[in-house]
Amino acid sequence: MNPADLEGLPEEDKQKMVSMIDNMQMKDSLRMYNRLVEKCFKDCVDSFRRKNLDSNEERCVTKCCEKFLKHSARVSVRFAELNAGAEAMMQQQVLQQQQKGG
Amino acid sequence: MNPADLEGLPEEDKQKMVSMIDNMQMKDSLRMYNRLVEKCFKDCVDSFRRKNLDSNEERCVTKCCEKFLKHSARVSVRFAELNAGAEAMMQQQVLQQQQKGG
Amino acid sequence: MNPADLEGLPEEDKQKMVSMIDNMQMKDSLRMYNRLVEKCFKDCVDSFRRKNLDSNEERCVTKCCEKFLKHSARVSVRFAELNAGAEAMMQQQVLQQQQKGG
Amino acid sequence: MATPPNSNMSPAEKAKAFDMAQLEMEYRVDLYNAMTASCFAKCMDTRYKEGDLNVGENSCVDRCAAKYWQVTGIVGQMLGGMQQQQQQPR
Amino acid sequence: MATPPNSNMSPAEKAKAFDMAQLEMEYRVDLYNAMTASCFAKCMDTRYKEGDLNVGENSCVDRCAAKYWQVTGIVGQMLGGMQQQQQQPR
Amino acid sequence: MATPPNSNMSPAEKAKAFDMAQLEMEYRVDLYNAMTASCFAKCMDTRYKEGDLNVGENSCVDRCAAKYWQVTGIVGQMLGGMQQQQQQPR
Repeated sequence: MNPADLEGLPEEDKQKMVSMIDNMQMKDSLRMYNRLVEKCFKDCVDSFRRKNLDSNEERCVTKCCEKFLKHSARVSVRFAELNAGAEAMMQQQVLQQQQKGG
Repeated sequence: MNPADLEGLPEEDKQKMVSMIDNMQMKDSLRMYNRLVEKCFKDCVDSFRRKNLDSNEERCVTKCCEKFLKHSARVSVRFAELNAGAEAMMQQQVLQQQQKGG
Repeated sequence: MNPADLEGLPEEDKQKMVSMIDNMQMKDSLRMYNRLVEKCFKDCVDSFRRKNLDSNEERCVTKCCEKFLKHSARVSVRFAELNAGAEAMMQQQVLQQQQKGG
Repeated sequence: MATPPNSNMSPAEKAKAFDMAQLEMEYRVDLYNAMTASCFAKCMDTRYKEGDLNVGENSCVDRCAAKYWQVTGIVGQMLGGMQQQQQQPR
Repeated sequence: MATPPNSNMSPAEKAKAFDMAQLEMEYRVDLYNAMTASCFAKCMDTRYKEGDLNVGENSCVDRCAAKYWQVTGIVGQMLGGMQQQQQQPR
Repeated sequence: MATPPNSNMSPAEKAKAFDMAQLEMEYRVDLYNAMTASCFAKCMDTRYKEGDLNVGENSCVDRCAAKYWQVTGIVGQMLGGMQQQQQQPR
């Protein structure tokens, strides 16, 4: 979805689109939060002889979280590049198609 | 949901039902696409010394995808049979109940 | 979401909120049903030389289901306590904030 | 099974019936997907030498689907029984 | 926590408040389900000799729930801190 | 890619276009999340001695993202081919 696509729309539809996107981002953040807790708990906590995290477990959870966020940021950059590459390729194909036709 | 159930509905509701079903099928296809990529990537790609798939990895992904689709088609047939069997059994029970009552 | 929050709302909105909650609970029950079947099948069924469950598999599925439901009920009690504790702590912080301000 | 929406319903009942119909369809799609994934994990050789299912895999899938369905039945009865127990004391 | 819908809101604000209330409930259901699945995996003997939880399993579940909740707190603080960092440069 | 909603559409077409736009966004979010989880599982040391990614992990992530994308392409072509086969006999 290109932001430019929203240009021609009446105000009401633009609002609807924006709030749909907001809602989806909010939902995705909350899901990511839950998945991250699940993952770091799974990898870091294995002993249930006490009811509080010990300092090793706390440190592990902190590092796990930090690492996941850095990893996630890096994948995000690569993902954007791969998407951009795919769109550029598609536009070139359309152009070549038009030149053949013209 | 039996298609016959839609018979008595006003046109507007029928449309709503049809577009609900369309939307759900579309959503399910896109999710299946993502799950299939995830699965075949997990089972077939394990080396990250190059940034392109080698021919073994490509072949594996192709076979994995082919196998999953064939498997999925077979489960689909069995699933339909099991559903049909369950419905036939339920109808018979209703009939027996009615005969007792009459 | 505190039920008291619904007090001031007009009838129409209250209805909307109630049916939203109903729908979510229904959806969650159906998902839990599917997850439970998946889990107990995975843990209990491993042989596919016959097409019917043998008595060991049946017993295992029954115990698995029973155990999961009891476990789930216990987690539910703990979860409610932890939530209540967190809310009490938040209210106390608000109170302390107000006393500082006053 | 949910009553499908029909013309004798009030608007509120009809909206509810649409919601129920949607939940039921989602449940069935979810069940089919879980059965597919579970039987793939139980029956398929994941070295993927071949794209076709061999004889053993084919019969394994058939039995796996049948057994998965039976597990659905057992779990459903237990969940139903539990619900009734919860409702009786009222 | 989200502000629940109330009568002083404009229709657009009210629609937003309903959406937020729904997201928050989904988040809590999701958290409870993840806690249940995680503690089942950590604490339960999955040979299913018994349908009851034994003493060891019961106390394991209690501690597991407490620890899971603490992890939720740590991760929440880190995500919150990160969000603030992103917002400060503006 | 879906046609975004525009002013020349009938109300029904516009509702459909909104639905399609939503599905496409959900698909992309889902793809990004699956790529993130898959490459974390393939590339990261999960003993978490460090919160930073080391050199090996960084280059592994880059290659993993590229390969994941290629798998998306192969699977997409196969699903597309299958769809065409189903449509031709009509």
